[in-house]
Amino acid sequence: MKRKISLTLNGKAVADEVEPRLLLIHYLREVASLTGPHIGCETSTCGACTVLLDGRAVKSCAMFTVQADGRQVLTIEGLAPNGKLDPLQEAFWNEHGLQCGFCTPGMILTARQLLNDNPSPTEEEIRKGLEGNLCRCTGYQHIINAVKAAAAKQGA
Amino acid sequence: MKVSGSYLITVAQQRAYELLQDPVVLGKAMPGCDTLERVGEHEYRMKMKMVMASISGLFDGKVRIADLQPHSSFRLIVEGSGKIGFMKGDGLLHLIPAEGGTNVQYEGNVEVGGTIAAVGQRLLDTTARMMIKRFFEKLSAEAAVSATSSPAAKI
Amino acid sequence: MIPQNFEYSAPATLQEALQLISGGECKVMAGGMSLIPLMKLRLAAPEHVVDLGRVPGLNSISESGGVVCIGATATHHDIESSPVIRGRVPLLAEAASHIGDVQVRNRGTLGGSIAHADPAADYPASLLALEAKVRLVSANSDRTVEAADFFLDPFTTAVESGEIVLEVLVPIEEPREGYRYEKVPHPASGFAVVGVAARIKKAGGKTTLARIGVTGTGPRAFRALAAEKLLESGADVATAAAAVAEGQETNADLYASAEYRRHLTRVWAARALTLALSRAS
Amino acid sequence: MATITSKPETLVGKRIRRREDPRLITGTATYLDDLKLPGMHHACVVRSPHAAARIKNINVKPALELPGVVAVFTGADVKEVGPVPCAAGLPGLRVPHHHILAQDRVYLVGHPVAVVVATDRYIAADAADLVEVDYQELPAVADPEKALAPGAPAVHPQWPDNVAFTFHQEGGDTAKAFQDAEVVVKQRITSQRLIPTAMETRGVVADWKAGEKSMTLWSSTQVPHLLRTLLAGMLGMPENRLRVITPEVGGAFGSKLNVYAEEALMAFISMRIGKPVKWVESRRENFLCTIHGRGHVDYFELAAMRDGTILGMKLKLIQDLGAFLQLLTPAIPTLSVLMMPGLYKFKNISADIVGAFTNCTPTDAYRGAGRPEATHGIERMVDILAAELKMDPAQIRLKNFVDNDAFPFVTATGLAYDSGNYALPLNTALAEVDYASLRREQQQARQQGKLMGVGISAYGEICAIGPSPATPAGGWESATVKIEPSGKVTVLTGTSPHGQGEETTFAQITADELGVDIDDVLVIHGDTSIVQYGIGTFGSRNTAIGGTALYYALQELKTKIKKFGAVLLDVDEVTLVGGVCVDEKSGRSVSFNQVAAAAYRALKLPPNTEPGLVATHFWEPPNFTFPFGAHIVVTDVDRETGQVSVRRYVAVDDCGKIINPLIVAGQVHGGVAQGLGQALWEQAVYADNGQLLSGELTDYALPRAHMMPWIESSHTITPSPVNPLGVKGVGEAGTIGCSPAVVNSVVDALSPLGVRHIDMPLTPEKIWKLIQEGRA
Repeated sequence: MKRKISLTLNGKAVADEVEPRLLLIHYLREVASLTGPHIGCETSTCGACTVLLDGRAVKSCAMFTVQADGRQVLTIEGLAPNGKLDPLQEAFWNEHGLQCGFCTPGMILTARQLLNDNPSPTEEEIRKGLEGNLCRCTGYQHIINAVKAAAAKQGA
Repeated sequence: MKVSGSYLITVAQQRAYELLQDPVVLGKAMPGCDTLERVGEHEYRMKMKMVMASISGLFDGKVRIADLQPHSSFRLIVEGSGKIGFMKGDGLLHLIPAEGGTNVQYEGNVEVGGTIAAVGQRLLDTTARMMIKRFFEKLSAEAAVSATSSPAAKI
Repeated sequence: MIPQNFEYSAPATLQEALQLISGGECKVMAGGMSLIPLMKLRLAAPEHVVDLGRVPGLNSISESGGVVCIGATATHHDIESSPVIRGRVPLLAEAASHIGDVQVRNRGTLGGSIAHADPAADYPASLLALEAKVRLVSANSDRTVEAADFFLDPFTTAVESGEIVLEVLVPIEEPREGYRYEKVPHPASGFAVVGVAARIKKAGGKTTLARIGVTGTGPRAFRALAAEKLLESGADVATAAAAVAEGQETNADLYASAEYRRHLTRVWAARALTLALSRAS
Repeated sequence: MATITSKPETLVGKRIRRREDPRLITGTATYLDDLKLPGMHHACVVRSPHAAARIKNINVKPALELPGVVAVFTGADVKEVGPVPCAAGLPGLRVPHHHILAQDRVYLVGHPVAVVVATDRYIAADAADLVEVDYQELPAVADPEKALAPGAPAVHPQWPDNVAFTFHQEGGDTAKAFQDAEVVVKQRITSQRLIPTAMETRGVVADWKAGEKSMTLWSSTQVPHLLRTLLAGMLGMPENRLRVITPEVGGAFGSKLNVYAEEALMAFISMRIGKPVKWVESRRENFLCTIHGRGHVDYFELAAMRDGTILGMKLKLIQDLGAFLQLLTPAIPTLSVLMMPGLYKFKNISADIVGAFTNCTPTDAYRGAGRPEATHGIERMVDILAAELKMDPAQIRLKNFVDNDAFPFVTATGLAYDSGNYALPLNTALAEVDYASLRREQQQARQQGKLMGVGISAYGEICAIGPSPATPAGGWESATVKIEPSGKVTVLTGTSPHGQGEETTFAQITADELGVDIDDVLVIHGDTSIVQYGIGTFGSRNTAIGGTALYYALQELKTKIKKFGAVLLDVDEVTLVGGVCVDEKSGRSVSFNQVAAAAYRALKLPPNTEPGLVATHFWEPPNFTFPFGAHIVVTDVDRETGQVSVRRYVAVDDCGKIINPLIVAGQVHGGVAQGLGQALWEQAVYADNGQLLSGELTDYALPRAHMMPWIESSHTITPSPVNPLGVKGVGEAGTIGCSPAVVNSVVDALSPLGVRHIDMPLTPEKIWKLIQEGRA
């Protein structure tokens, strides 16, 4: 039986009827037609589907849409409203923090929470903070540079 | 995956041997066994519902007893398959008279396949051992019941 | 990967939740970090999911009468960052910070984790070392179980049909206690290959109390009682550590054989105890 | 007309941030699963849980009865579709018929047995669960050496020995080398099976338009044109009516350099149901049904003199092929054999390959494809020899390197190494780590009972794959450059980049050559209806071959631009500087945009010149390129637990000229991560019954941020003479250089305990056991 849900998605109120089993990632991708959050695994190990739920990083493939009822969801599409890039997006670009780009939206959103919690993390803290996001292309080094650069820019 | 171990059942060797081959007792002792129905000499069809915390699955399987050496040893082959995968246990059981009953020594192989094999690797060994333990605990309990209900079977 | 369909209830009160689950055939969900991946793989296919995530107050963390009460739906993140827990039972905050990853800690809950009872989960070691209690309630019962009596077998706990974990009660650590949770994480899953939680009280240079909880090593988390006694009777760390896994059934998987796991347990117990001892004053 | 004298800044060689990134960092890029077509259906594949079984019966009725299910197909329905192709040919190769759906038998776990098509992906998944397949299990074999042993279960009943092929290669006089040798060292070395694990799994969307008798197929592939040709053959469809589009591809590493059953299946289904259909691989399917890499058991023998001079090498290579031959499966170990000499000048080599069938996922090209296995072997053997002779591992390498004046150097396996200065990166790396003081530190550490290791690998590789005679499907590459009337430039490349950054590097090259603003250049790839035929992206070939094709197309255009410029200025000859045609005598000039407009307006054409500014070039490389480098790794091993920690990682790579240092660094880092993954963590583990036990990301450990060391990466630059850009290729260098350096380092750490070799991955337990044995 479908259930009514309403949530704030990238700053806008949305309401839908969904099957309880509809995963949040599928809601975002199929119902809300977003392309930022990606699906990389089924065991909630890769982090490609990471979105911010009430400001905190969560894996949207390990959540039912009904669990997000009444809450705020931010995807990468909502990070740069009006086209103004978040310092992290800018830094990932400048520092070549991505190659194929598939993990990037999730990586940036996890890094967003990291910088919100800890505005000037050490390299070790960045590595630990990103342990829930797999990247198979970059070896993470340019990602770490990007997070450091974004932290520096935010602090400036 | 190799499994081996031993378990003490509080009945004499002959009785233990009979219990282990009694379909009613086996049906009660097999973890998750719903029905056990005879389809041939020492061969049974089994329906199981495995439930372990959140994990659950229905299995359709077979139980077979072979290489009978009354009352000292036999082979027990248990197979089951369902949507979440399949499993096969093949073990040799030795019944050795011991203080207070019969020591059942087992040695065998457990194979699994399908989703349970691919995602449960970390837990296969632990789970297989738990299932075997539960089997013997139930069997022991059955032995105790049968020992009290049937005077002839007492040691 | 797509779960099978199910009926979903999100009760708004505890009473409503308990009524719902008193019927039996349903699965209680908190954060869903254990359950949802299993449902996606169709290893779990509950017909009815009762989501405790909307029961108000079920995630509260408070302190009274020498005990910290942690509601079942407090997340790992709540626990690692709670001033009450960091101040009063820092061992538990330390354990929580080792669980999964940032995203998992944001969603996963204490109650969900312990009810799932993965033999390699992080909490049980600390809860055993802290001599915590688990409060279980149903529509018509309310009981408290020692952590040591809670974890029974892999994925098997003292929670009975119709019951839920309501809260975990943790006696406050004394400020002078030393504590440490050490863990060997599996490189892929992050679960504890071995996890050792140690808690030490010292007086006059002597160890007056030692509590050691171990996870990952065996089919269920356990307290290393023999090792605790050894320490309390003046044995050195190496001797106590060597006794931690003694007599315990040991797990084996692709990553670590039973023999290596026993060895790791000894090594990491020694490391946890050494640090706990150095923190105790 | 304006006069311009200033020389424009060149972009080649500069850290230019990537032009592909804006769409990727904002989540607006379109990967395969982002595609939505009107009326699109979803397919879910039913797969075998058994590694070997006879299919007794399939009951699709319960699935068909589920509302929303439109069709279920089984092997019987797709018999006419051609087999999944293997493009590699070897003498006597046994190629099993690889149906796109199992017929009466399954050969591996994950073998597709049926496909369910539904209106929605949730319903398709539900229905797949309802398909009942009755199997009779058969014995399976999952290990290549066991498969070759007498009495092993036959993977394919018609070939009971499980041998797909044997292959021998010899150069020089190996028998004499081994006779003359003062010392011979032997070692069995494995390169374990790996799972490529691109973050985006594979996926296909097929859209058949019956009225137009044409098919559009989107696939997450590295080779759109090859896929089109082969798929058209499988489906019996005219190639020009099949359009293959590669959307954004989320990583591949060789695993998408293939033609897979699902690509033909979706095309077939779309034709049958008359609707577009989508299939997206789950991660579990990705582990089972997308190719694996490596899977070698190698028996090496190295012959040398006591002074460390290497004389010759023998190799018996057993390649685990899996159950079927995918596109290049049998060719991969032949690449290993080609690379056997490494960077060394010895000229006597003998190698035997046996390709063994197993009831496992097929192996094929995974980052490095045969070269990491070879490099791992030779670099381990050199260390084993050094240990045997008590020589320094750096010295023994320096002694045996091909001399700088010997290029082009022809190896015993018939390769002609293009250019090199092999001592340079090694000496640079040695200086960087301060090798002498590291060794002193190691001595002190050992005295304190600590296990510290220093490992070196000096690797060479074969890039720019490759000259057509050496590749199964043509090795050239193509480029078209179109200058529009407004002066905007469009580059169509036959390569199919998916993270390597050619939209940027090709724009840099174009902007420099034409003297235009980089923002005026657009690079397009991956659509067979738009882009001229191309080969694709693999084997570190994009820049060296695709970039060279582009370079020559640009030269043709420059000539034409100058002709138009001369006509416009009414002179015989002009120079093209910074996008401006200049008459050197008068100083008068005409801008790029004016030339472009004139070329299309065509009021006045230069003699023998057509209107328009478009040039296409297909470039056939005369040779491979041969990058090289040296990696040095310092490790500490925890004596109590066997845990390895990498303290320093120094990589000095020489990939010829560098177009974009930022991108090259990224390639090295990523390559090292995959090499380190193999060295320390990754391993596809099969049970004896053919079940993949490392079947999900919860068991198969990929490097995560906190597991990686800081990589100190630098470069020496030895241009390649093979192409005018002087580039060699860098996509695989990090992976190839890494694993032997790590293993050499850990073996070095454990050498006081008598350890000589350890097979990968270097798991803590394995090392702990060696420490225990060493103590005993």
